[in-house]
Amino acid sequence: MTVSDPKHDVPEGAREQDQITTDPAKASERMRAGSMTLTLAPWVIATVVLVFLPMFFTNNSALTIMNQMSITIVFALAYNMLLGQGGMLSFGHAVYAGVGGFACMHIMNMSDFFETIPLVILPVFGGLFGMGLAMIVGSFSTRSAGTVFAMISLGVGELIAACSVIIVAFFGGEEGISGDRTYAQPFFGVEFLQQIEVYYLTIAWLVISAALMYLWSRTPVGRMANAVRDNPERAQFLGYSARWVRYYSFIASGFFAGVAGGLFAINYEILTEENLNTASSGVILLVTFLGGVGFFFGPIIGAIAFTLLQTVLSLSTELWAFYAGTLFVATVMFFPGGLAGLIMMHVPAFKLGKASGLVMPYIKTLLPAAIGLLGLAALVEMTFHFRHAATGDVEMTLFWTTFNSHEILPWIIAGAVTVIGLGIAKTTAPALKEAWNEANTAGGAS
Amino acid sequence: MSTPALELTGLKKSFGKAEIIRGIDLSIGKAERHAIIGPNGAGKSTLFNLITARFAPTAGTVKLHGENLAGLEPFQINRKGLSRSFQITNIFPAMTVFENVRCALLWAQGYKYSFWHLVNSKRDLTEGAEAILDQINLLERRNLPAGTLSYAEQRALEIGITIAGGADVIMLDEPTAGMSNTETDYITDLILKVTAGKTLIMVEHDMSVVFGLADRISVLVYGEIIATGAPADVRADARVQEAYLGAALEAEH
Amino acid sequence: MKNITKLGAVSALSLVLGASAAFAENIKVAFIDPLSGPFASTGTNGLHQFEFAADYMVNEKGGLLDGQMMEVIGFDNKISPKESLIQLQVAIDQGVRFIVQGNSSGVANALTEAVDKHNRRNPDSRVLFLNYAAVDPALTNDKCNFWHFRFDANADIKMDALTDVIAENDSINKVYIIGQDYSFGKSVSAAANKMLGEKRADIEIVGDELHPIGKVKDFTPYARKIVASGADAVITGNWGADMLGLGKSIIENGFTGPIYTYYAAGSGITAAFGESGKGIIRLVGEGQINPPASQEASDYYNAYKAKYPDGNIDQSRISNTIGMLAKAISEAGTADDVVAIANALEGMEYETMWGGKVFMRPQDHQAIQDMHINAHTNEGVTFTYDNSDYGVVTESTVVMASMDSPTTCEMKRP
Amino acid sequence: MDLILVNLIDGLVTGLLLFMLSAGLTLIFSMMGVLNFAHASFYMLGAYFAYQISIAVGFWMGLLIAPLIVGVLGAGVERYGLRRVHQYGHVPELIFTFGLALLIEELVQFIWGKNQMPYSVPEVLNFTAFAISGNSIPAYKIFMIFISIAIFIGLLYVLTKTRVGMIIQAALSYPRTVEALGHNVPLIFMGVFGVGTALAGLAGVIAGPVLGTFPGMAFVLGSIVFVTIVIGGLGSLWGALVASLLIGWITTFAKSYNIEMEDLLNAIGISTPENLSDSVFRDFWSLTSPQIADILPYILMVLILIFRPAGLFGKRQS
Repeated sequence: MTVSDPKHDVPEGAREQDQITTDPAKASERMRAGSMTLTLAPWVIATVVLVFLPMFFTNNSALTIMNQMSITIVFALAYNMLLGQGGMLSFGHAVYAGVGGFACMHIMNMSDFFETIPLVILPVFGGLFGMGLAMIVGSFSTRSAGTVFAMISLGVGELIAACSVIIVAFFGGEEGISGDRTYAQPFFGVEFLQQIEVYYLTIAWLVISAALMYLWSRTPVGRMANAVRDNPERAQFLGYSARWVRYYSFIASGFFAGVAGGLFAINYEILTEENLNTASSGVILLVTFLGGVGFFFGPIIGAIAFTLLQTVLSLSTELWAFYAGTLFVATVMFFPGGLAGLIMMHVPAFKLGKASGLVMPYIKTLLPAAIGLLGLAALVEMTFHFRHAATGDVEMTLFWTTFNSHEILPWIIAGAVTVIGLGIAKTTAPALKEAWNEANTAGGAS
Repeated sequence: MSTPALELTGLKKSFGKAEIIRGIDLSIGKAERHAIIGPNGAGKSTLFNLITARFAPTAGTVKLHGENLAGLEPFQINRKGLSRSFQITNIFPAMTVFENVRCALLWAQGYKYSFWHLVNSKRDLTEGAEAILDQINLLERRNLPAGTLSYAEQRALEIGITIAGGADVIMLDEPTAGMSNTETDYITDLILKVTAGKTLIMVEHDMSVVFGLADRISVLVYGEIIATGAPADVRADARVQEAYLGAALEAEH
Repeated sequence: MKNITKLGAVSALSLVLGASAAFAENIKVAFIDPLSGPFASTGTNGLHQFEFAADYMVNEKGGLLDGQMMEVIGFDNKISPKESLIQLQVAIDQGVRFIVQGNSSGVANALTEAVDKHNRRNPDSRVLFLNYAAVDPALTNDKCNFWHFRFDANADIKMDALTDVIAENDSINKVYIIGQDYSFGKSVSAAANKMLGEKRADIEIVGDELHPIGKVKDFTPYARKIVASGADAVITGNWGADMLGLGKSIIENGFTGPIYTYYAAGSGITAAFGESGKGIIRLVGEGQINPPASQEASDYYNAYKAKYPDGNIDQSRISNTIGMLAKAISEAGTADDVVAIANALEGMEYETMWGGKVFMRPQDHQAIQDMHINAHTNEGVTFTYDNSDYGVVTESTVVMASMDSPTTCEMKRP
Repeated sequence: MDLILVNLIDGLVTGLLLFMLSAGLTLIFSMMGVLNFAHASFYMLGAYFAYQISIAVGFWMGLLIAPLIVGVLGAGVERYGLRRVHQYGHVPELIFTFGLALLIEELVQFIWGKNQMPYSVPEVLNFTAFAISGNSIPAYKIFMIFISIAIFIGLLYVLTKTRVGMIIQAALSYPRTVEALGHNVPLIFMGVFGVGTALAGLAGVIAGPVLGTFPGMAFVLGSIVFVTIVIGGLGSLWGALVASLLIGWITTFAKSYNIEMEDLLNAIGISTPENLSDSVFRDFWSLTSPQIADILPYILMVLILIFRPAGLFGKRQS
């Protein structure tokens, strides 16, 4: 029996949701009345924040990292058009961004043409080339979703990545293709010599692309992408060809991936094999899933978190990839909604006005847990140092403290911190759970 | 005689060696309410799936308004004005009730694969969807995820989705299966209301629904139609009696 | 919601960046090479050698100028050009003026262009790029610039030395050339073809091919072809797992002639070849390890082994890099004006403890030095590699190799 | 002619090794619907464990114990990881194994470092079995062939002749029915996962000494195992065998013979453009078969997916 009464079958979370919106008419009114302000506000705030961020982070490396974040965000959002909105799992999406980027580099090197266009429109060309490739590949890969699509994407990804070292004329072999963005026509006198100028170009494209991708999800074909993801058969009987809906999503995703590639070309002025290879494709899958595929802003959070891990954490520890991998596996296992899902879990509590009741229990549980985890990380770092550091090299620095990893005391301290931290977290966890249930139940004390 | 809405000639379907549909000829006129009944395993759902190109027939043709449907994909058939529901509830459970209906309106209202329209700002879509929701009495559930509706509500929603596109041939596969009596009455009224003036083909087990709704009835047994006619005639048919009685006896053993 | 996250993230970011910019006194050298991922062992080894060289040769002798210490900071580029450029930017923001890098010519190409552009666009924070191991000849030819100095011999120079030795060996009549399918592998092949043709036109090149880099699981089919071709010697520029896989496979499948290589030592490769490579594996490189060239070199090596018992000094050019940089800073009298330091480096002659001297050719910033052909063996080895019984012993030496080799470099000076 | 024979043997070794990996993977897929991205990581773990054991008690004990440990680990991953993720659907499952593959690589580096391990062929097998016109065939390769064939026969026997095999076969096609018959399907899943990973571990044990034991060894092999089972048809043991051998021979022969694109194109009547070095297609014209040998399986897979999505021997489509 496949059909049972859903009322008795709903998972815990869904039922809670059910309870808080028992008055649908009211909810819909709320939504309709506030729809314009509700949808516009985050965009305006995000734009303002992005515009003023460089006032706080003046150095070039912070700008470089923020540029990298923006590029990853555009790429991850494009990827989520497939994975999250279209239900297509791709293992080779880097090639669309890469090909778009390579095309931009070639345009940069066509000095006669490049001199006549302002740099700001270069990403459009990246997008068009990414889209062109997606049109070719999509014509046979989007016929079915699921494993067949995933495997074709893997195969095509490997093929094009392998071509990057073979087809030297286009991909430049192992050293890639490089160029100079400053040869473009100055844009209102700006030549994009400085990192800050590139930053504003990048965020402009970030906001435009993100907005366009958001609006795409509100168009008929964008809505049907969701429908086809959830139930391709039903969509077929509504007059839509599941294949064509997938194909259009794929092309659009290829376009924005290409835009991300174009932004990459502008920022780094070089494209290499790494822009195409399967590792890059894997990273974007990781980023998107970490952020959460179920929400539009999920990939944004994922891209920010991952870029920070990759560039900042790797400055402090060699084991950054180990931590990133652990975080990723833990996310898949415990929070399949990703970081965005974690955040959105709190929306019901906010709507009920009970979120404040969660603050103290959170502090009581999460703070010791975080300290315990840091202690655990310290143990990991010390083990690593003990095993792999040079034999004479017994000193290590951790959390701004330098100590001898071959003495027993630091081990005791780290061990104790771990045990105590996690211990406290464990004892306070039931209280948090209770508070959570309370905060998500309508009525009652409030 | 005008062209029938749906015409089946010599339709056959085999899975491997098992012949499930063994040659069906059936003609259903415009605005007719036609019910297909028969014991379990007679091939009713298979017949539905053949008509809507979910399966390809082994032999025979299906004509919609005189047009041969051979080689067409389900979505193409749908665009020609044939819409169906499923035996197992087949909606978009993660979307809201409103979204479910709106998706069903998109193609019919000519939005096709467009990406230059925003669905939220289209008054015709919103109003159209709300009108349908009103018809199926789900306006109050408008913003709930469809998966959280009760079973009867989900079936009503599915009927709403099926009729939303404005198709003039509606096929319903056991719309009242698994429902209580009150729910069945509710759905029956609903079907009567929303299919007024349209051709309706339905598979149904509940005889009271069948006899209450259908203009004509076909009885399908082991892949063949053994009788077609007005409810009273079919009820009186000896072979039908035998088939049903036999099946009932078998089921008891 | 997302804005709050972003704010928090970026403030965390500035905290980290700010924290590491605390020490201003030291002369900072940024080591940008892989410290994680598949090539991490090479990178980590290099970093240790740089740190040790800076301590041993500069800091323990009282530092430079008025007692400034030299500090080597490791930046993990994950062997990615993109990450390298990010780390370059971070390093420059931390006040670094000297960049050292060596693994992957692709990264070196990206870095040298980025450094050139940066110095053009930001005259206030110019940096020098000291390349200690990326040997793509283009870097000191078509792609040369004033800010780039190469302390390793480039692929052509090494091939020049190798082919000198091959030319003198009358028992070699057939040569097989095999390499990785990318710029370096191709330049090795081109140089070998050209130079063998010039020096021993009678040598037949029985095979010349490229295989995908880092992707070959099993080299057996290649080994079969080499054995079947009847080659007397093999030349390969392979490195890392590709070197080990190819070498082991060739030997296993019955090849007994010499295999001339660039990078078949250290990083576990020497230990893995062990007995099977004896009498077969030859390497070309600068810096004589065995027998030790000088007492100073022995002391240096012993001190290094005392600190890093598992380490090898397989890149003696690293100490040359630090030594020459220190000398240039002293001569220029400044650690900030990189133009003055670059001018001091140009044309510098440096007596190296590893024997002979190093001359930084001003036309193209290519170091000219003695090239040694070494054999993989366990006889007469003072300093072994990988804590095995094996190491490399110098068999022959080409003094100041390719001193007069042409260059296409058109150096633009600021 | 001699070289053809030598290549046949080499290709057989490669193919059979691939089969040991793909057999487990295809069994796991057909039962649980999971494409296990971490499968090659268990292969790597097998090699590392065997190396560690071989230091202490020698190669043969490693051959025996390492696959067992890997199998137990695999079963543990199924029990405590995959089963948990299973409730979220197939995509998260796939992504979980993807993350697991990353994590295992990091763990291996954490424990053993980043260098290649000196894990080598045991002395007893370190000799040349025979030589064909100067090309020696190491005895170890013959040993590898024997082990793989023994495994194949064993698998075939277990699956077709034993009760457990019958249940597994039934569970492949009708998991619900099997469950209804009172068999503990989760336990069967765990068992199959354990056995599949143990097979991968065994492949690692015997491949480690010849292909190298290093942290990248899983990545190098990872996706090609997928390609194999997709070509062979998901869920088909015979398909896995045929596809493995096919890939083994195709790649071996493509590497051994320099077939040039120019000759090929000329042969079908397309003449070389006059100024080839200026042409944008110059790289295409100068392609040689060894250059593309390792991507041939991917080309094959894409073609098969386009024209026969169920694979060579597959019955159902994903």
